[in-house]
Amino acid sequence: MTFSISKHILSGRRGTAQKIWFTLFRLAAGINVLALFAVIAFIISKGFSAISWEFLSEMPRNSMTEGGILPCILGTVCLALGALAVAFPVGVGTAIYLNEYASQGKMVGLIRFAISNLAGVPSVVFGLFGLAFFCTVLNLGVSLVSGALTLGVMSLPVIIGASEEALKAVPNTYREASLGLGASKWQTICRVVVPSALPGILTGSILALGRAAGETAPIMFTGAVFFTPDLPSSVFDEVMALPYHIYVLATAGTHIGETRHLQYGTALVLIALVLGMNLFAIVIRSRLRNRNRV
Amino acid sequence: MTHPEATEITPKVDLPGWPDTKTGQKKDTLTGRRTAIGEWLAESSLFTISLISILALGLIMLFLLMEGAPTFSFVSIRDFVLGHFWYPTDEPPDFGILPLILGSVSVTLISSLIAVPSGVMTAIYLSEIAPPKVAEVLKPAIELLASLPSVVIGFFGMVAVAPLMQEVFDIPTGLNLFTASIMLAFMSIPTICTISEDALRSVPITYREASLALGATPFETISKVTVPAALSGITTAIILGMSRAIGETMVVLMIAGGAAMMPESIFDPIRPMPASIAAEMGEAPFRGDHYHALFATGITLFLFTILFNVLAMSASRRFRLKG
Amino acid sequence: GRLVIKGSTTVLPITQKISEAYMAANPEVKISLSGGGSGNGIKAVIDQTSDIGNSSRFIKGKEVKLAVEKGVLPVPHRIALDCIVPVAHPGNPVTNLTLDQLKQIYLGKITNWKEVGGSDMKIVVISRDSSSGTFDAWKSLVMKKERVTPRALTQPSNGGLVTQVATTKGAIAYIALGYLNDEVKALDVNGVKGSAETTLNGRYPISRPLFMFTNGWPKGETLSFINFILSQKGQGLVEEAGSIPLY
Amino acid sequence: MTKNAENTHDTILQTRDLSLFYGDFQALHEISLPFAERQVTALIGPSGCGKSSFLRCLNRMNDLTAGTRSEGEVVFEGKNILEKKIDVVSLRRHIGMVFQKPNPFPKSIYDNVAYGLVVNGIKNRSVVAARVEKSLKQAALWEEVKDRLNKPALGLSGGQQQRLCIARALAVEPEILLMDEPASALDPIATQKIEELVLELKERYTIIIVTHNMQQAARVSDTTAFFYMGKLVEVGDTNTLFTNPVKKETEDYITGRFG
Amino acid sequence: MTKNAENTHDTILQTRDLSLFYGDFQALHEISLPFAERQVTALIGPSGCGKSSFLRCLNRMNDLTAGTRSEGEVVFEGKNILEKKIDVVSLRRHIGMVFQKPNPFPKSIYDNVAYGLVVNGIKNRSVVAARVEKSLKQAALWEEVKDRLNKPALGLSGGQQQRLCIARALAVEPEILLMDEPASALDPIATQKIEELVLELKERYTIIIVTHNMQQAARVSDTTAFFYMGKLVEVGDTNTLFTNPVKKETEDYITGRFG
Ligand SMILES: Nc1ncnc2c1ncn2[C@@H]1O[C@H](COP(=O)(O)OP(=O)(O)OP(=O)(O)O)[C@@H](O)[C@H]1O
Ligand SMILES: Nc1ncnc2c1ncn2[C@@H]1O[C@H](COP(=O)(O)OP(=O)(O)OP(=O)(O)O)[C@@H](O)[C@H]1O
Ligand SMILES: [Mg+2]
Ligand SMILES: [Mg+2]
Ligand SMILES: O=P([O-])([O-])[O-]
Repeated sequence: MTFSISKHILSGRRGTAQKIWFTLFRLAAGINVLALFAVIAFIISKGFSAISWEFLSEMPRNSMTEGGILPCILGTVCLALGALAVAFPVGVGTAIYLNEYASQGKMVGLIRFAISNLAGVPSVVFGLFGLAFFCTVLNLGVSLVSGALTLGVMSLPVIIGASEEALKAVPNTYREASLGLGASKWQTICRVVVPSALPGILTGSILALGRAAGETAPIMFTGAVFFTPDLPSSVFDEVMALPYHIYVLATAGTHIGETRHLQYGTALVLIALVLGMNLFAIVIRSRLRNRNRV
Repeated sequence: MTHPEATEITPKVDLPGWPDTKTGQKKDTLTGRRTAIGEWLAESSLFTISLISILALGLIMLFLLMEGAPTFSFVSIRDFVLGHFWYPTDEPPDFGILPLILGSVSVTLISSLIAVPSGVMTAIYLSEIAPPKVAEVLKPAIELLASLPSVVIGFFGMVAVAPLMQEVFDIPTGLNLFTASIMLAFMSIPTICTISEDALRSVPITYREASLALGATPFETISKVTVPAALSGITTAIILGMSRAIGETMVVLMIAGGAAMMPESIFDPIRPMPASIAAEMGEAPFRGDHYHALFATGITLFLFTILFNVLAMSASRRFRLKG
Repeated sequence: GRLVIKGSTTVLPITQKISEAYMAANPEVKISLSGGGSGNGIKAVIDQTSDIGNSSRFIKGKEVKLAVEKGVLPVPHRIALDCIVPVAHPGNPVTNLTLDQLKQIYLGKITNWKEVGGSDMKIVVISRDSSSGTFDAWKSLVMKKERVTPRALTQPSNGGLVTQVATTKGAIAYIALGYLNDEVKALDVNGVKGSAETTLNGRYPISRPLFMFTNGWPKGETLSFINFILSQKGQGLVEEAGSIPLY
Repeated sequence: MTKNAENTHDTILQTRDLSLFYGDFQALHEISLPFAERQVTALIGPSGCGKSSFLRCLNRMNDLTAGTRSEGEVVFEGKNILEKKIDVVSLRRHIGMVFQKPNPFPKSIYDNVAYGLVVNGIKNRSVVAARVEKSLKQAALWEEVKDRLNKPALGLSGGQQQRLCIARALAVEPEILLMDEPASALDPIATQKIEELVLELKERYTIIIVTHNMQQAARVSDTTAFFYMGKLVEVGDTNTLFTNPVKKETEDYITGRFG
Repeated sequence: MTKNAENTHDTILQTRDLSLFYGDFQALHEISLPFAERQVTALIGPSGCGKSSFLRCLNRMNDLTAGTRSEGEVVFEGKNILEKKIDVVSLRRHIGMVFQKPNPFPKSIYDNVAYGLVVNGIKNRSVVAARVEKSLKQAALWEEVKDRLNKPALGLSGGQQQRLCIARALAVEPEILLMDEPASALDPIATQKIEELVLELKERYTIIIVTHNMQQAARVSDTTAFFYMGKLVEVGDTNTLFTNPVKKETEDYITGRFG
């Protein structure tokens, strides 16, 4: 049932108090939404002119003051997909274990504690960890894998959370019906529970993908470089990435003033990529949800 | 759960694949044992997978510690945490991160002053007041706000908000604590708003109905019944929002000004811990003093977020018990 | 072949120009470039994460020690000269500062432009991150080893300084000669204008050489790249990039 | 248990051709039903027939459900309370409600009962305390809770919680009390207590009660209305309706042929 | 409707001193109840008396609820199925279950019915198809759905969904069918269909049905067991129990004095 009190009519002093407060509530919501549109509109209006086929498909030229950002786009896509490849199986597996097999117990408590703390670890600390562990101890160096692994660990709690929520939303009656028919637990999970939860799991994963694509701090010391003349050809290559590119162009470039339009353009591409993934997630969610409806 | 030594029960009805009841011959290949082993395998591999989270957190702590601990061989913990000067590359260097800690704390507090009312009020609007159609549009918008990459917010703050602040407040520079706090607030508002909204929505409708049926106005219902009942969730939301703010890097790196000083006014430039780590890690030679000191700063930052997280967990537990 | 070059933002414009020319002449060579400051360049050589580390300062004793511990022998190559120019907002009437005034400003003792003959306006002191070689040179040549005030805003690059000064009325900063443009106003030091000429004749007080560091004596591609910079053509490109050629 | 013919009592509340829509779905079809003052009216009918929907029209609780629309009139004190200009907040002070599941607030017992008074602006502490005590006594709960008024209400048993909810509703002194299956979630003993309470309360209040338990309807009500598929099929004196139903559907339902 | 005395049929399933605990709370107290083969046994009693809990012991569905613990025995085919070593997966193939709310999977109609066969390893398509058709016919649903077998099951009406769930349960050919208030969420016509189905199915299956509708129990069952507060108060031939209850509680309940 949807609940709404928007139809109320009130008089008197209590009515006035309510009017004032409700106006404040509306204002707060309005400001936040406005902030979103301000950022997007600003970036679009400033960055739109920089966007061209050339910008999207070419390498940077002339000290990165001309040309395109193809390597950054590819680098970001590779980093995000790599992160997903790491986090998806682990995340979904963990969520299934937590939701379907064990909901109590010391070990489970510890796992949950770890996940919720992992979710709170600052992105720059993930960067430090990636540098110390993946780059140094595992000797992967500053590379696509190191960056993707770092982002993957960072995305883990997001995917676990989303998957667990999706699994929780599967009505218990499905499980009971399946088990009541003589299906084993694992069969029930594979054939009934996970398929029903799939829209939620996929949505969560795409959102995590979008988040990984937009992160800067974790890849700063682990995977991203300022400029490389190649497109990434192996997972041990360093890559350029959109978020880091924006950062360096805006703060550490040689010609910050002259390259503003490139900065706006890159920001626009990054926003389009991330928001596009979000929209895609929303579309998938409603598609898959409706698939089994009439 | 199936027991490994499960016995079978012979069915009485004929079905292809089932044991033949007339002849009494067993055709059932689905022995309990095989299923049981498969089930055991599935469960234990999932269990193993779920240990990865513990492993990850453990490794993070281990490596922070391993790389950070050597710091205290050349500077005492006291001097590190309470030292007033951060000159990591001077000869002799000074590794005092108090200004960085104060930078982090002040930017987190001020951004919370903005984000908490704004986020909670937005949550109240979305869950209690907005017509469902409006809420359906606004909710994804707030979620999109959360998905804006921090570097874009930082960039926007740097090129659009900081100059504006400089004009409006007639201050020497727009890169300061205040501007950073505002932009940081927009990073934590979605966290605060969505978790608070969930908490408000999970307050049973029956509470609201009971209150309204007693002649309370919608606002009284919100302030006296709904919000108190959701307090645990809202508190958790606020703490997690602050945790998000203290750990956020790009925004403070790009707009806080980067001065490692004790902030005295909200228009002072600051250098919060994440900004310092991000800015200096690139130059710090591997396993040099500076490198270790930056990891030790990472430990400090990590401890702050763990503290927030534990607070959030205990808040949600405590209030739930009371409720 | 592949070359990885990191470090000084002062050397960055030069390296970019040189690299493009070099890659045009040797299409099979790929050069990857990043900035970050001199500290990053020297660190990259010590950690062996790059072939060449750019630096706008000489290597420090501590760094040499660290390098030797790791079995690295950093070899400096002087590739150009540079002078550091104090800059202010174009609207600022001040045109000249003495070395001592600069020092007092960066110590945080002088805080208003009117104390140095300007209008009544707070001085916004902008400095570089500690990784900067320019910062290092500034510290020894202007600050005489005293510390820059912690109140100073910091920027990670020469480019960052230019943008900040261009948009901040009360700002003062110091940048490499190659970054000078009309968005900012160069200030004379002790009455001398920073330029190639005043640097070469020694009258300008804040100048320094620029280096590329390699691990051991360069070989192969690295060697031919450094040779290219030191060639006539290379030094021409140094001049084009706004820095001061060695000859 | 006295059962008077309906017409000896004044009509306090009356619906006229009341229809209710959830979006496109019509849940109630032109229902005209008068309610006699200080009498108990029971609404019965199979699940989904619209009993709750109808009840919730009477104090405009349906306003809270998005997408509802009503037609017709509900007349109370000479006014059509479905009109927009009606102040629903004060309306609900006159027409109280008790819900199917006990729903005390997560506050103390005292605060629960005092809530309606406090929001209605009664600040004088002793007045509030007196009213709380009176309401709890009316709801036959005082003896059980008087020593633990500051304890959380959620610590009470289900039956006590429901009586607390009744006390809470009584505290604001409504004229009419709407009850939606108030005993269906309770055990037999608690149910009996609630039924006794209803019979006591009708001395002072007009009560409209929804129930799925026909024996309960027979026991507590003076008038019974039978709903089926959103329509009012039959209404009449309780004794007559149960012994001599006019309509086939009514008979089928009360003899348990469906539902 | 034939109603035979219980002892003319073999006992297929039997509980002995069965107790059930949810954590510290004892939901069932030493219940001993035999079930006759190819007969319908109805379990009645007020809300919360333990009917569902009892039913769910019979195919170990309670295993799924954390914190449950049982004592006593449930004997099926000479074995105590509460023992740890019993393979619950194969047990549940023999003792099927239909739930209160229709709960088809979000799959096609065909896939729903075929599900039990597929998870039990029957791969031969034509065998599966034949079983699906047979089960749907047994559940009196075939005519209504034969042209839309590949449509989502969630597109069916509530009553059709419930018959689909019955067909799904029948497909694996259980010997016993447990039904927990299978018609309580349905309208009168759908309810009637389910009742007719139950009477037909008892030709081949043993049926244990929980219901809160006493008339329903009277209509469909041969034996009725009355539960109250976790205890089995009385069990007997349905006709006898409804006309001549031995215990006071039973009489109070069936005459509607509470519940
Ligand atoms: N919020 C809603 N939106 C759409 N339809 C609704 C809503 N609430 C109720 N209905 C429908 O209106 C009809 C009447 O519902 P109502 O709850 O009034 O029945 P009821 O007689 O109280 O049933 P019960 O005995 O189960 O409480 C039902 O068909 C129901 O599905
Ligand atoms: N998961 C559970 N945990 C704790 N107690 C439970 C649980 N499930 C049921 N109970 C309790 O066990 C008792 C019996 O519940 P059960 O659901 O078996 O009753 P029922 O007769 O089926 O009632 P209804 O007619 O409402 O379905 C109740 O007191 C109930 O509160
Ligand atoms: Mg109802
Ligand atoms: Mg039940
Ligand atoms: O970037 P720097 O040349 O100042 O090190």
